[in-house]
Amino acid sequence: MVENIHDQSQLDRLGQLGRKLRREQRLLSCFRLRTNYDLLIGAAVLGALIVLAFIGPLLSPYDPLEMKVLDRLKPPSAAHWLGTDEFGRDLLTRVLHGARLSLGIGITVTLLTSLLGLIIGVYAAFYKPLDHILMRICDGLIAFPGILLAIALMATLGASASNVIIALTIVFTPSIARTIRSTALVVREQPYIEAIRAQGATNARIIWLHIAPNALSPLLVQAAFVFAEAILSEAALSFLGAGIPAPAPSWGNILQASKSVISKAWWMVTFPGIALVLSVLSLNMLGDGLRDFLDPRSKRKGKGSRRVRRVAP
Amino acid sequence: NGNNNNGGSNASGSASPANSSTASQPAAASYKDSLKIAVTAQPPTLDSATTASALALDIAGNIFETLFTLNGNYEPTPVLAESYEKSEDGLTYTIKLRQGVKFHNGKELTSDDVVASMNRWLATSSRAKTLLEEANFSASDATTVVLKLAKPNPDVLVLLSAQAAFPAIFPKEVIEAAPAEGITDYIGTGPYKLAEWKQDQYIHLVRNDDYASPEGEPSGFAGKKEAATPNIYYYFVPDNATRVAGVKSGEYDVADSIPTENFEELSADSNVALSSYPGGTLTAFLNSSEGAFKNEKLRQAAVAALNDEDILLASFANPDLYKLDPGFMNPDQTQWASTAGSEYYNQNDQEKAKQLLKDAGYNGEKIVLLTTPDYSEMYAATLVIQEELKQVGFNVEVLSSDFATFLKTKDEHSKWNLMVTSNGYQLIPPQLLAVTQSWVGLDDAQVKASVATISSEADPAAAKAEWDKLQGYLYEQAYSAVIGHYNEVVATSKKVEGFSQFVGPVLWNAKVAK
Amino acid sequence: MANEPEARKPLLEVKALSKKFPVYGSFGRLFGAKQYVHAVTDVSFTLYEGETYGLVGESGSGKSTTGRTILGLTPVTSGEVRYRGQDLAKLPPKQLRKLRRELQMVFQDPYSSLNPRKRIGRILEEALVIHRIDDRQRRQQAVFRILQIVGLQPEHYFRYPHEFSGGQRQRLGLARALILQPRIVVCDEPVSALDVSIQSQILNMLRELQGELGLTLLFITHDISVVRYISDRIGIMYLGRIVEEAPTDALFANPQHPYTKALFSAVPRISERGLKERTVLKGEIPSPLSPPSGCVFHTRCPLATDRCRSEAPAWRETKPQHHTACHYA
Amino acid sequence: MLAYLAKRLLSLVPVLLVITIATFMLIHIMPGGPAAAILGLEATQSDTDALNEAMGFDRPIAEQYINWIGGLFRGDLGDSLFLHQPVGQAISEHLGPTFSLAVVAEVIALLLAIPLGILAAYKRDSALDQLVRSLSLVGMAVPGFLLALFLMLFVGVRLHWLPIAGYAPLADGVWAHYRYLILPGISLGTIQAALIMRMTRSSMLEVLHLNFIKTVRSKGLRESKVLLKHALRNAFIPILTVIGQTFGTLVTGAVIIETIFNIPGIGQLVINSIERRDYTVIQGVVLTVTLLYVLINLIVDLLYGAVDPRVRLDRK
Amino acid sequence: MSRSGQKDRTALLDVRGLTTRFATERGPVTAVDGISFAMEPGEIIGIVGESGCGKSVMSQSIIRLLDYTDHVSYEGEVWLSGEELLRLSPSRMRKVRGNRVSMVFQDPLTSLDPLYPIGDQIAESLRQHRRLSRKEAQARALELLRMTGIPSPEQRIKEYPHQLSGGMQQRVMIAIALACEPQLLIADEPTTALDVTIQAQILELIVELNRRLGMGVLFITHDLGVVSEICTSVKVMYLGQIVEEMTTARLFANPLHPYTQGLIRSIPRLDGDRRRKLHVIEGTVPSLADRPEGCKFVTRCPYADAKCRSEEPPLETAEEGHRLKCWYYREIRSGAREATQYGE
Ligand SMILES: Nc1ncnc2c1ncn2[C@@H]1O[C@H](COP(=O)(O)OP(=O)(O)OP(=O)(O)O)[C@@H](O)[C@H]1O
Ligand SMILES: Nc1ncnc2c1ncn2[C@@H]1O[C@H](COP(=O)(O)OP(=O)(O)OP(=O)(O)O)[C@@H](O)[C@H]1O
Ligand SMILES: [Mg+2]
Ligand SMILES: [Mg+2]
Repeated sequence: MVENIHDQSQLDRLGQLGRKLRREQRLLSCFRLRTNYDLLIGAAVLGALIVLAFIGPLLSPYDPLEMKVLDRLKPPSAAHWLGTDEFGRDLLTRVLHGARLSLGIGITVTLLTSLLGLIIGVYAAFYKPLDHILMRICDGLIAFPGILLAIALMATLGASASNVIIALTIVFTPSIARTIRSTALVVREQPYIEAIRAQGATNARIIWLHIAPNALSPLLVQAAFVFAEAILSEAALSFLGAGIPAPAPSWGNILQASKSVISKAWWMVTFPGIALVLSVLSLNMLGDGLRDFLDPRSKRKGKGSRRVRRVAP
Repeated sequence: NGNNNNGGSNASGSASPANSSTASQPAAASYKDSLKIAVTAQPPTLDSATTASALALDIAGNIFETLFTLNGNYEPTPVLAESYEKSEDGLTYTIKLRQGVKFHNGKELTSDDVVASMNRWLATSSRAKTLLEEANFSASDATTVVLKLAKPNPDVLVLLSAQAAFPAIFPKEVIEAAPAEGITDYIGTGPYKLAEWKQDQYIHLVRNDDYASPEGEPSGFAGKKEAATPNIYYYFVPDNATRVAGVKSGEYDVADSIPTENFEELSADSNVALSSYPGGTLTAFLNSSEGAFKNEKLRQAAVAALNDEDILLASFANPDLYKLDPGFMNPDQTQWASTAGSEYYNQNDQEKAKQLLKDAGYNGEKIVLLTTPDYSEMYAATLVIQEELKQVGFNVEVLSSDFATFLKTKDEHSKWNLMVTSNGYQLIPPQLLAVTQSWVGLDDAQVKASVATISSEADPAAAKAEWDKLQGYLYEQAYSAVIGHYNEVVATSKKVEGFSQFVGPVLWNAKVAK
Repeated sequence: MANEPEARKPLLEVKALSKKFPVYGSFGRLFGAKQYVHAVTDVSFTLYEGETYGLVGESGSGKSTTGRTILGLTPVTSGEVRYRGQDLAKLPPKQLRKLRRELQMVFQDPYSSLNPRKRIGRILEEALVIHRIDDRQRRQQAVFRILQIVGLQPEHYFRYPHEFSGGQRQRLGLARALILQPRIVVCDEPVSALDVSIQSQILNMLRELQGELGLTLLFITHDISVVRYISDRIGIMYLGRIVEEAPTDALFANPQHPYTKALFSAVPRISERGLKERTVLKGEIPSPLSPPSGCVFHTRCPLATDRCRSEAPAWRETKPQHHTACHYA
Repeated sequence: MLAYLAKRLLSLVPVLLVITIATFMLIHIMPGGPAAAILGLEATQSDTDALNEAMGFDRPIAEQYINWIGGLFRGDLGDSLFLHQPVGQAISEHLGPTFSLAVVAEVIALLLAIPLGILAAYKRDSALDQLVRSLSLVGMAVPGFLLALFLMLFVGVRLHWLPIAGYAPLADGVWAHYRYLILPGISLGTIQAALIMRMTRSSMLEVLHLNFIKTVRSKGLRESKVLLKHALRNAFIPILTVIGQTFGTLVTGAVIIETIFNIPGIGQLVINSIERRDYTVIQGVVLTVTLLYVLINLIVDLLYGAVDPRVRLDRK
Repeated sequence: MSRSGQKDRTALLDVRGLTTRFATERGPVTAVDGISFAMEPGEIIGIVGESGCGKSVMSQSIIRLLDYTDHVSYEGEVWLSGEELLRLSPSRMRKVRGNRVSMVFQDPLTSLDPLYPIGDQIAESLRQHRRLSRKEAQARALELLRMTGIPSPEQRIKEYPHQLSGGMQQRVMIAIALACEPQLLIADEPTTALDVTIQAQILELIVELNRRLGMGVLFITHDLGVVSEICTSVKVMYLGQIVEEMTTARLFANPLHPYTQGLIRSIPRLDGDRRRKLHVIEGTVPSLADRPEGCKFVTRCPYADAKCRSEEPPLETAEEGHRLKCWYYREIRSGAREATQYGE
């Protein structure tokens, strides 16, 4: 019986079986996905926004930068669905272009912070001396309120989209790193890490193939929040005049401009405001949904192993 | 805004003239005992000799007084002075002081105080340094001071009355005790005393009960000052929307620097009265010292492309609030108003611009427009200009940064090519930034010669002729181009009486009905 | 099972092994450790080739720590662990990693010792990958083989750990330890998380495999009936020390240390008589932070005297192959 | 206890070192300088240079830093370059409004969040729970400044119920003080409420699954007691953490709201100081704000001890 | 002992056809399936069974602790001294809990509120049910602690759970349970988390208290050894059902159900032959979601046939006080039925 495992047909059969099992697994997660409304709605709204951001401007007959000063601050109409802004530019076109910038900044910041946070967090958790240095720096950065840090950085670096990204990355990375570190510290103490060490694995292998993947699920959830936060912070920075410089449209920029005409041109604050709220809302929902999706407790209803004996005091 | 609002010599520019009603005098009880005015920022200091901040000077004007000041017709009028005599050669002015004036600390004003204050002003104020070189005050007796000039200057009294960095009279001891950064002991002779300066919140002024007012019908900054309301609060409210909402809701009685966006909205508000006064010019400065705009043809192309009407509309929102006029000086000021170079003004000629670009062999070099979002009109104008220059084929980029960085970058001429700023009016052409070399590095022999002629020419007509020539030359060379003239708007609650404005709000005769 | 004493070949010798864990005070690591947890103190024993050595003790007595230090998963404080003459503690990390092939461990909690995100096939294969054994296909075959050996199906290759029952997971833990064909396997409470009816399956299997593969086992448990069933020799641990050691039958026939006696008598015994007479130990196990002076057991020992309080008993052979650390054994 | 405090303060030293050095570098790399900001748009270069020299900004950065640190040890944060007062005084004056605002916002947030969070957890998956969850999602998605603008327009300008901006110290009377803080308090409090509500709900849910809740119920206690006395207190540490964090960010960074409502707080001070390049104030504020943040965390940690005996004193 | 057929008013506890279901994502699962039994005052009844067989759910259903869990439904009746508990209003039910029936749980550390001193936790139910003042309640708590044999109780009473060792924590749990002198104590695996030497102390305490106070004890465990030491009678559970019940003596002398037999034989015994292979019950317990039809033990039973697979055996009385669920126990006892699937 042991022998016939070695023949090729047997291996093929097992290969097929593996495929089948994997398919089942996929179906199962599909099912869990289908009932996860937060995740579905969040992803759908966000997806729609992203699609709009990238194809919307192509369909618009207006240039987001072209000014028709005589048409300034016109309410929504057939020609300008969302009205015009204080330079007579088409608001819809600008909101759509703004989505590119705002979402683009969100995505870039999220990717950068996740990557940096992961590296810092995992290594800090694994190597004690490094931990002290890295965490002191993170503490320092966390203690200094984010928006102020960003403003100071923007004042130093000068206003531009890439500097906004740099500033926000610096602001968000420490807390991500901390989260990753705290999960990684837990993971590091898990018996399966000791088990793999007992097999003779090297540190790099342990860190990247075992600790990092297991520290990833809180990261995914947090990434959605960072995404949302980044969009909000970009808006806040622009609102304070320290964000993306005009004329490039970002939601924050448009809102900042709308502030002085708020009682005259309600559309200038309403539409970008809705876009902003909608995207942040969908991201938060996505984050919540993701957490539920990744939470093993939501799939294993029963109890884990039992009779774990009391640990000595 | 941080611009300085020097008045011209003519008051007819106000859209809604000063309402100086002192006629009805209801019982004192029916007026509030304090007046609240919202201004845009905290002034850096109240020491008028060291700052050009209009805000500082507006506030300081309540506390300090000068020998002369401008009346509603922009004519120098004595305040602490009683009379003066000018010598034949125009080099000596003998000024008699008014009697019985007391400082807030109770000390009587003497010629020593005046000499100390005026000489300090000559030494510290950058205007005085350049326009009244080597002048000197001395006391001839306790109530008389003598001003000696190195060379004759037709505008001496105007300069002494100037609002920018005005020569306030401090007690001598205060000046002697003052640290290098400036006076911090704010003791003057004005109708109000400084009661409290709550940093970043407000300045509280209280009535000076011992005030000895000059006589005469109130006009401009001159005439009788009553200190009608016992307390004045200057609140620092940087956010435009907040100032507007504040005056609408009655939180503030007066709101300064109303954003032009809100003009219509506030005109429609039955609780609010609006008034405006000539604020200054919006001017485009082209950097001729370095970079692409060293090339005169490119500069001319840029100026040819400007549609000033659009720029002004975008910057000031309402046609009532700006005026198209090529003059660098206040168009209401008969002495200097000029339309020379008007063929280069508001050209909006894209064909010409494109042609000039071609002639200049423009190869798509990047043109950088320097601006700061901290001044919305400069910012808006820059964005429109960017768009207009793009239309004719310039490759334009906006370099925008916070004000402090802007100031720094402005002096680095290699980093930018064009900048728009809003500037308060000057009294005489040599004060114009457009002819000042240190401003944007303009280095042109002809300009320098013209300026020298104007400042030493005794004959007003000849000086004017020289100025016409110079203004035309600035346009022709496209060193700078006026975009237009704008008004500053002040909103007051309808309950405010006796409020007037000249080149800034005048509060000492104002009161607020309950 | 136990070979004749003369024929026994020592495979692993533990000599005066001690392990202390520092406990830091309010200033953290800054001013050094405040106190030490004396998890293992002066433990010595020998594993002979092919035998099963049972280590018994109550919670916190240092059984797991002993096992982990022996395998170099946590550095020793003092003492030595000699495997075929080499002192493992002094080996450079790289060589130690190589030696891991021969020294494996089965963990107490089978679920948490399996990476929840990996399929079983990958988990089992990983050991082979680490030691660069065979190519991909052969590794897969090796996994099928080992699955079969521990009584699982090839189908299980593609499953995740959470899709197994407790008993199956314990088999997986065993499979992972055995796939490298080790010589020594440390089993840390491999059945204590299982139900009785499953426990017997694993115990039987373990015994069979040991016979077939010629393994040497260090079997750690707190369950006295289990250890009696599986071991050739038994060491009784109390508060980080081995207080008694003897071949299984000898120990059960004639326990000599008072703690061993109390331990045996405390075990609920299946009988028809109801509550039986027994020595119930009074008091609690002392804290390993400050173990009692003298004999560590004196605080609970019904026979303790002044001597026990002051003088630590020597480790002596009271009968052939029967060692005890008690003044009065 | 004392040892614990000492330890916390000691561990602060490297953090502060990192922060002060970083700020020092940062502000000196910032283009522009205080002199230009003081002198204004039309000042000449030579004026600016002269002022810079007078203020000592022409010397090497390291020297300036050491001077500053030296002052620090004497309890002297230096004088503001722009405000006519010592930095310490400027900060303490600006701290009051911020603190008041933070307290109002936090109280609003707590009154809203804790009861709703508890109910949502208790009635899990009910309509109420759904509502609370949606509210908290929306609360987190609406940026404070939008809410602030809306409140200002609607409640302040349209309805005239409350002043739209400004600040009066407590000395002017309780109502005078708080009427200025209600709208900004709501703008700030909403987001905090959303966060706290979320945390209360999830933390309560977790605790309600714990074993001892069964014990408590098996004693026959009323549900209100089970929830408030036992579950809430056990759920409180993560809630407290969030409260601490949100309060920390309120005290140190209500920048936008302070700007909109013109509250002369720390946030405005920093923004203005950055604009003015008021170096000494920026440094002073950074230091204070960091200390405050740490202090708040310390207080929260001490409160942990009050809530949970297991973390009392210096147990790690 | 009463037959579950008639209601016996003298019985302390009479459970009749108790069924507990949970609604889960994958549909309803039956965790306790038609359990009936009765117990007299002063009795110690043992309930044994493997993990997940429904011991805890059954015991918690009796005092309706699961009311607060999502989507639980009960069927059947639970009579406590003549009062039917499943139909009591929540507030009346609260008067039963901790007062007439109390519980001790498996893991003492997690079963005590970590934030209150143990004295308060003991006093809490006294204040609830006996309306004692703070002082009185504390005094009584002290007495209770002393009764459970905790050394220096005056000092311990102010301590928090984490300051106590596991054995002491379990004593505190017992003190809480005994506070209002209940008629019935349900002990759900009270010694599983403890070391043997400590376990022995706790068992001794429970037996002693049972003798002194005369309360009924429902003792739940998976450890047959423990049962044999303290219980008068025992019920063996498998997949939500009682498959066999009898006196303790018979359990080891004469088990009839194949599951019970397998269980007893698979335990390594201290007095058995350690060189023999252990008996094994093959297979694993099926999950609640796919409980077999017919006899629940069918998937692991060596004697099962088609009948077992399709029809569920009734709880039959084999002898006085010995009932079990098996179609073929007579044949198995007499050796007439051979193992069909698994040999030994
Ligand atoms: N990493 C560690 N740091 C500090 N103390 C530790 C550490 N590991 C174990 N200890 C302590 O060492 C002592 C012995 O622990 P060990 O896990 O070896 O006991 P054990 O006999 O295996 O107990 P159990 O039966 O509960 O598994 C205990 O007091 C434990 O708290
Ligand atoms: N709230 C619930 N929802 C759904 N299923 C549940 C719930 N509570 C318990 N169960 C299921 O009911 C079954 C019986 O559980 P129970 O806790 O009574 O087992 P047990 O016999 O006490 O086991 P153990 O010995 O592990 O304590 C288990 O399969 C469990 O998964
Ligand atoms: Mg262990
Ligand atoms: Mg249970």
